[in-house]
Amino acid sequence: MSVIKEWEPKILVFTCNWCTYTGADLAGLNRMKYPENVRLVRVPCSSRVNPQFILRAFMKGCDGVLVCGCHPGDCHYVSGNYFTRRRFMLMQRLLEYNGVDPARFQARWISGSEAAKFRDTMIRVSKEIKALGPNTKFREDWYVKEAIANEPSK
Amino acid sequence: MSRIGVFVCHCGSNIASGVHIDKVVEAAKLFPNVVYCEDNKYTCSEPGQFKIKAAIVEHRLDRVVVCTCSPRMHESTFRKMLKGTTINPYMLEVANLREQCSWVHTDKDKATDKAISLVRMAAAKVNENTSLFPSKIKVTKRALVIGGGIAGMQTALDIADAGHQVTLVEREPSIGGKMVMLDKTFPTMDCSACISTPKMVECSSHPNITIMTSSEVEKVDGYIGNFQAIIRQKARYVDHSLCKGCSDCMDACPVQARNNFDLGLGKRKAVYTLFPQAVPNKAVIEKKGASPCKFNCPAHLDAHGYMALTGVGRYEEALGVVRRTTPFAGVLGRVCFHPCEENCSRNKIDQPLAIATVKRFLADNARKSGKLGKIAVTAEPKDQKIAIIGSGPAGLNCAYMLALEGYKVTVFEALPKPGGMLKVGIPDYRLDKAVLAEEIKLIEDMGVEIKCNTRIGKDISFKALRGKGYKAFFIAIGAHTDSKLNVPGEDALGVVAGVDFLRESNLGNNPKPGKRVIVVGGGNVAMDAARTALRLGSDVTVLYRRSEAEMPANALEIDHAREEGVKFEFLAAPMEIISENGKLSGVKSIRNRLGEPDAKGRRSPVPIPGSEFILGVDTLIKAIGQKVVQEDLTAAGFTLYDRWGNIAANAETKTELADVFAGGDAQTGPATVIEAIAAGNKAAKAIMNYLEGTELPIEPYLMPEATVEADELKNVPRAARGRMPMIPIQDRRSTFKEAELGFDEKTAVAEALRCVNCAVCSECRACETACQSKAILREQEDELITQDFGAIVVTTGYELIDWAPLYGEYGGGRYPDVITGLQFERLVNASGPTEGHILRPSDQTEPKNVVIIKCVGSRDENKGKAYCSRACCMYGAKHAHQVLDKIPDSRCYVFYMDVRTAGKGYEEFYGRTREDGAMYLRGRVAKIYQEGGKLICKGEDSLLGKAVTVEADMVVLETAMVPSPGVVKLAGILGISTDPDKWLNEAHPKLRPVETNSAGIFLAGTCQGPKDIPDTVAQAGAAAAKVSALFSNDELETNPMISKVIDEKCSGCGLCVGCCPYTAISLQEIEERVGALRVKRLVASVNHALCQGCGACAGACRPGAIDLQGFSNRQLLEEVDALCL
Amino acid sequence: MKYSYFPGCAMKGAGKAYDFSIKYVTKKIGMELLEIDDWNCCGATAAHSTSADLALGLNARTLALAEAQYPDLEIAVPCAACYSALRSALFSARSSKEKLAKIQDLIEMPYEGKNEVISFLETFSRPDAMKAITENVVKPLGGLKVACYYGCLTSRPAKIAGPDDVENPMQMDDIVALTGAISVDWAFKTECCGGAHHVSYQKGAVPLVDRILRNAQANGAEAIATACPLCCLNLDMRQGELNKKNGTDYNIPIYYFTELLAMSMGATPKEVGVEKHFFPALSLMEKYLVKGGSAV
Amino acid sequence: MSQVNEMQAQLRKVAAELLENDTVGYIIGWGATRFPDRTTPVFIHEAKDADKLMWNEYCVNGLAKYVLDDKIKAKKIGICIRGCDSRAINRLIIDNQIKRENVYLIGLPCEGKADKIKCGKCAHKNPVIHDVLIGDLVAETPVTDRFKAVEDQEKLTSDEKHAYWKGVYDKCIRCFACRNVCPVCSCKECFADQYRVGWQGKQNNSTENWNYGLTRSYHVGDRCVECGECERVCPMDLPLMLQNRKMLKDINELFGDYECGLSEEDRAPILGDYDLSDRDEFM
Repeated sequence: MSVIKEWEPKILVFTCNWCTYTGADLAGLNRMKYPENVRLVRVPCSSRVNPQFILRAFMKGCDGVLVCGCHPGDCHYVSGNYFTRRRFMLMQRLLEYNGVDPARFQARWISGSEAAKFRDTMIRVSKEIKALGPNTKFREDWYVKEAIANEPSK
Repeated sequence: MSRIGVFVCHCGSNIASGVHIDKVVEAAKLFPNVVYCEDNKYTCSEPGQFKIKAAIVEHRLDRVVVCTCSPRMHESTFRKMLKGTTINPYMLEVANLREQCSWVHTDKDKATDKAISLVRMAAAKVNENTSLFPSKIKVTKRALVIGGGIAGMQTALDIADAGHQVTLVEREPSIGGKMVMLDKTFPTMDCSACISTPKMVECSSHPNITIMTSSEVEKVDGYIGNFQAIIRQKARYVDHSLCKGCSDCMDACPVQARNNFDLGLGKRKAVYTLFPQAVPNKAVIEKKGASPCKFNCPAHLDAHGYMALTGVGRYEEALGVVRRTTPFAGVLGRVCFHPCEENCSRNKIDQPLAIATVKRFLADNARKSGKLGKIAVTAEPKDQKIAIIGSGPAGLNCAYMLALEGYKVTVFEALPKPGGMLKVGIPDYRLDKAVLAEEIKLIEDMGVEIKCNTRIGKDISFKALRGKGYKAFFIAIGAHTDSKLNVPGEDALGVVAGVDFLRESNLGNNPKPGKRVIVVGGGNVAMDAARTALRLGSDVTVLYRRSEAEMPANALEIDHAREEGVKFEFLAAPMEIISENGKLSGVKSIRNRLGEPDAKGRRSPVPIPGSEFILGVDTLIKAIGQKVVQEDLTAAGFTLYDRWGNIAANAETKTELADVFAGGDAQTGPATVIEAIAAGNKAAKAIMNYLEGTELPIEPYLMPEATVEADELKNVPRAARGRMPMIPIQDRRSTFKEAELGFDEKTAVAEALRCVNCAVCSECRACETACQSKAILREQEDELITQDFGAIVVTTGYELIDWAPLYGEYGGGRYPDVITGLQFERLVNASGPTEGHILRPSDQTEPKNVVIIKCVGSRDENKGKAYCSRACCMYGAKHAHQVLDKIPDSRCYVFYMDVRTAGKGYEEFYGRTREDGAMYLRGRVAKIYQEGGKLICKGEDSLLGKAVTVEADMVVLETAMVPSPGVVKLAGILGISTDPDKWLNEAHPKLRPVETNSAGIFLAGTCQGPKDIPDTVAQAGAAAAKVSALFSNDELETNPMISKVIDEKCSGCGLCVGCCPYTAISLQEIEERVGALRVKRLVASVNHALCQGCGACAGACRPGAIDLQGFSNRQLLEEVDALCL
Repeated sequence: MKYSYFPGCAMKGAGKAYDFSIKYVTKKIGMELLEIDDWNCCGATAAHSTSADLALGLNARTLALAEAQYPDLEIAVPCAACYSALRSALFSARSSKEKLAKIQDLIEMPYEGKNEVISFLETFSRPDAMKAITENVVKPLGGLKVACYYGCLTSRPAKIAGPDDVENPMQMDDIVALTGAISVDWAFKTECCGGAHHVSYQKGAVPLVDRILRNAQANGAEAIATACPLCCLNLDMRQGELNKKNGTDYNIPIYYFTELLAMSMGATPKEVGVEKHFFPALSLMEKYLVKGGSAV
Repeated sequence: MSQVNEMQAQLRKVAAELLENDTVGYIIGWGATRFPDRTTPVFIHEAKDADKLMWNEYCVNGLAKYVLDDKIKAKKIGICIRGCDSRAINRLIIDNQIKRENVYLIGLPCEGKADKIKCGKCAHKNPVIHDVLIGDLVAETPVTDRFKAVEDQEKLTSDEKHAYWKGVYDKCIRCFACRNVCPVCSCKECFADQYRVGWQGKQNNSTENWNYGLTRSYHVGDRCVECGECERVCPMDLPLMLQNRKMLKDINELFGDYECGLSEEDRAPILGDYDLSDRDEFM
């Protein structure tokens, strides 16, 4: 019944309600096309994103995570994205230090009017992550697989 | 177990054509807790909504997922729908299958997979939703309008007309803003003032409007309906409840200040109203502080004040200003070391004002014209008697100040003549003693008794004086004995002290120092002694142990001494006095070199071994410092000295004896006349406080120093300092005639007019005298007013870009006839500096050729701003029209990039201007330079493709609008945002143009972006309507999707407090049980009215103790998990 | 005050007076100039109009030599054209790593783009130099009205040229003011004099000189001070010709600003080469040197 | 050694006085164990017991966190602090966990203890804050290799890094000793205990361990006082400071020189603050 499908990555994009989510909606209004493998999670502000969500996503099988918000200075909540900037600059480095490819976790500022930037970013990130292949690092099911593969009986 | 209903929308074919709806429905049915799923053609429609409601009842649903378009579109629709059901409106999630799925993907199968995933995420999230309930807040029905331009006035009037209270805050002393500065308004050419001044009057007379001018908003706390603002009412130095707006003060004011309202094209007084029709029509005084001359004067003489009055020929008043502090105008004008001049701001561009010499002129002029007069004592006579020991400048000034207050003062002087060091220390060639005598007589005439030849300790004692009823004593005996050289042979005959030598000379005892005189020392006494000896016919050499640079004497004194023939031996110090038969014959000296700097930075002399040399000498005058004569006081029963041998008294001149005060050289060691005068004045205040039991300030009222930077003076015309005329050099060498002659009237006035008015107000206090309602409040201070408001409207307007630093090619502000459009408005305005005649600022002639350049700073990303300033095309056309209309035979060239005339009647106006003869050249001007009285404009005509050169008489730059200065600070105070150009951000460019993202704060006019008057007024009306709508409620519902603290988890670390942009989080104490005890600890707490629900706190909290309702950690983690499935 | 020194070819020819006066002034104020050994021509206009690489290479070589010989010193350059050429090379060396690599390749020498290239307007307007100059002025040029002419290459292109204002530079004005002369405010401080076009395209170049002289005259200048041998030459040699042709009455001697400095420090006009100018420049100086001595 | 003994004598004397005159309710310090090369934290309540306090090279344990256990705070707590403890105390004050007036700090300049790993990169041997100082201040030696190990680790390839940390987290038994001992882990309820919210799963595998370990270093990273206690107590000898110091290194590079707990008025935690001029990599 099932056809062998080409592997598609799972990409999680946290978007702030006021800029990037609006930009994504605008991309839709303009019928811009981008890969199906990105899924948006709407949050009021990029500063709402707790860095632990990112770890959670990788553990549970995401292949790439993106955090998007308003450009610095344009935050709907005045200063939220300045916190975002600090948190994820540090988180990104920490992840890289732990062996996660830097392309797998990124952050971008995309405003409500930057539909094209949203589309281009999605296309680019999707392409990069597809090129990297499935994330195997610190991923729950992968370790299970690995464990099964290494079982002596097999 | 929750019961979730999933409703999948076709959105006509919008979703259905990109996604297999049936597959989505089938998949959704299998998600955990989903008990019902159906699809729908148009879910948002009436029947669609009805179906959901029916399903809720039928399937006992407790939460709903709607899979439709963007939640930004219809989330609120479905929330409203749920209000009519058993489900809480917040038990809803929307899966965005249209904008973020069907419209953006091409592969229908893949899009379907994604859609299923999106629905799964929404279902997982909604499973964790909780019911949320808004709370209510009260509304204070008073509006704060910030900025009193046309936008602010219109907003205030519209809100006030709706029956609500309004406070209109304006930074300037009058409301009116930029519009009242304009002449005519395009395209109708009606008079700007004629249509805006009635609005100003209406505002001031409206019962619901309170106008606060000269005010700024300092702080705003609170939230929609409940703001609390602190407004700074800046000091205006005029009591507006008394001021009648009569302009007497302005007539009296001698200061010519820059007229900011005329953009520097004209002058106004330091006390002023912004313009004739100002509202409120009350005077204000511009004070930037104390001018440096006054600030740095030890006695804080109002130097700026008497300079200003001298400049306008009001010499008597000017002298009166000096006499507020001291009667010694003539003395100080001659001998003061004038720290005022050292600190004069003109030092930064050329030379300082000759302040002392002008003061001397005031005294000399009064004397010559017989107007020295008497100093009136207006105070009630008082009974207390005060004794002053010593008639030097400190003692006499103290007597003067006390006499002014009506006290009975007796001054006891040991020497035969009064005056102290003024009399016996300063030689006649520096100070004509007749001047001194006359100024002392002024004091005597006020009732002060001076008893000469009366020595303390010998003729009188404190005990005896107390017995005679003296209530207080001021010891000001000066420092009249010399410091020792401490070298062998110092006691030889012929070695005299500088002070003794000068005293002998000054008392007319004609000392005979002999042929060869050596003066040891480098201070002013040394210079006085040297020049005195020179005049007595001696050959004088000054021996100083350091180099000239270290000499403490005034440079001018040294120069004068040298001119007159005094010789100098620097870096030499006496080692031994050689005498023959007890009579001085020579002095053995040694050469020094300069060693390391000491604590004060002066390099100390180090003797060079073997460099001894001997000079023959008849008289050696030692002038290396003076000391207080203690013997007399000790004899009189006073024994309190400090370790330098000076009288021990504190900075307020108090000694340890309650009724004894001390000051001047006797207390500080040798210092200057002006310092002695300052001490005398302080003592007088201290004595009055002692006698009356008051605690008035000892120091005179003094504001912080008003410093002027060199940059601010770059356009001040350079003018040389007045030259001091002197008697011929041969007379200086041989006679004791006063060497300096002083200024004549012309020089003095010219000198006074060089003043750059650092503090603007000169504190001459002429206005105080002139004001009949006694409305001047010289010492007024800023006042902070706190008031509650329900809404705030920001209407802070614009400013013109500071083009000068950006456009060097247009002269960078160096050419006076290159002006801005707003300056042109003032020129052409009948109430402007030229009464409506278009005249060149440089020479007040009528320009024939006028060039107008548009887009200066606008649409010029490299130099100015990227945006279009919108109004310039039209007022550019207006200016061209006015030039052609007002100046016969004139020509007007307009350089433009585009002509943008979108507005009713605008294009027609532009057309008429061209018909008037305005020549529109499409291109920019690349350079303007001055040649032969013309401004040569080199530009291009891009339509012809040729370079063009226009010789203009005047150039008008239509410069860009930029936000009013301080708007960024205000935005910070209000918690609203600005765009990169610092214009305030509206909530939505189309749908919420006058709202900000902070609820309850609105915008109108150019603070939001460049616009013309009609648009501004329209926005003002809109903002007022929003405020009125808000005020139509007594209570408001708040957004329940806000942060919430779980107390048990919160450790009170406060990380979230700093993350909150709305100061909604604070640490509050809670009580907890620990074992059997109750203990208190801090936890975070959220103010539900302030919180806007951004979640920055929730993103930061380590244990998740603060969580955002509606986007909780649990919800988002579930969403992430669902995404990964 | 120590710099490595790139004299440039003009200093050995047309700009001798500039050379003499710089040597005189630097010696007086204790500024040490260490000439770069084996320096080469900057290529002037000829090089960059032939090949960009040629211009780059020529100048990079000199810069590389300076870097090797005097690694801690800035490179002081008298001629405005040399200055511009050297700074352009420095600018491209610093623009990117690839560019630097290309340059190293081109000159086959190590080069890192470290040492700054500065003009003598810059060296003399630094505080210590200004102080030393003030101390050494013994014959102030009391009241001589000078138009300071910077030419285009000391201020343009703004990114490459020095730190002063592009439209209204003040460095030379400030330096000249130290001599007791008065610098007039005028509008052609940085307009082009025509440069090398005076050789190849006189018709276009001469009017450029005309307008500079006209504006200086209109603003009351008695003399023009320059900081470039070519500017000096162009302004100097065309005056008589213009007067004859157009009936103008230009009488504005042209000096190097360093000549004015040197003379105010006691150099005789001849010592610094004032008599070498085309347009008579001696008498004005003699007048002011006498007058200046007694004034102030 | 004699100096140390002098300090010990002085410490006991001071402690006795403090208890005698009721300045403090009790004193937290180090006391003897059965082993000569070990000490244990002790709580001295009475002056007569002051002689139980020890001061020698085996006083290794960090004591700062014990003050949190006193919820009632009836009396001032006396506590012996070295440089590392003093920074921890400061950090606890900044984080509102204790009030300065509730503690009495007995400062003990420390030349480093027997645990060379813990003390190897110590930049503050002297207590940065104290109420009384025992002995004399010692000379500080600048630390040049603070981030050396981190830099070495950074040089590895992505896969090598992963392999290294996977090895580390395979060993982790999630005993939470590192958290329990950490003076800046001051949460009321650690994220790692909140299974219901979903921050942390219950399985013991390297994924969950990694989630715990990485989150822990992120949580303490901008407050870490570098006392090295976490590493000291780890029963599996995991290189925990290597993870913590990575955060510190990045903070130092991105936001300026940063050492936590040097004063009571320290900077806000880096993650609780921002600067408009912070570097922007997300354009």
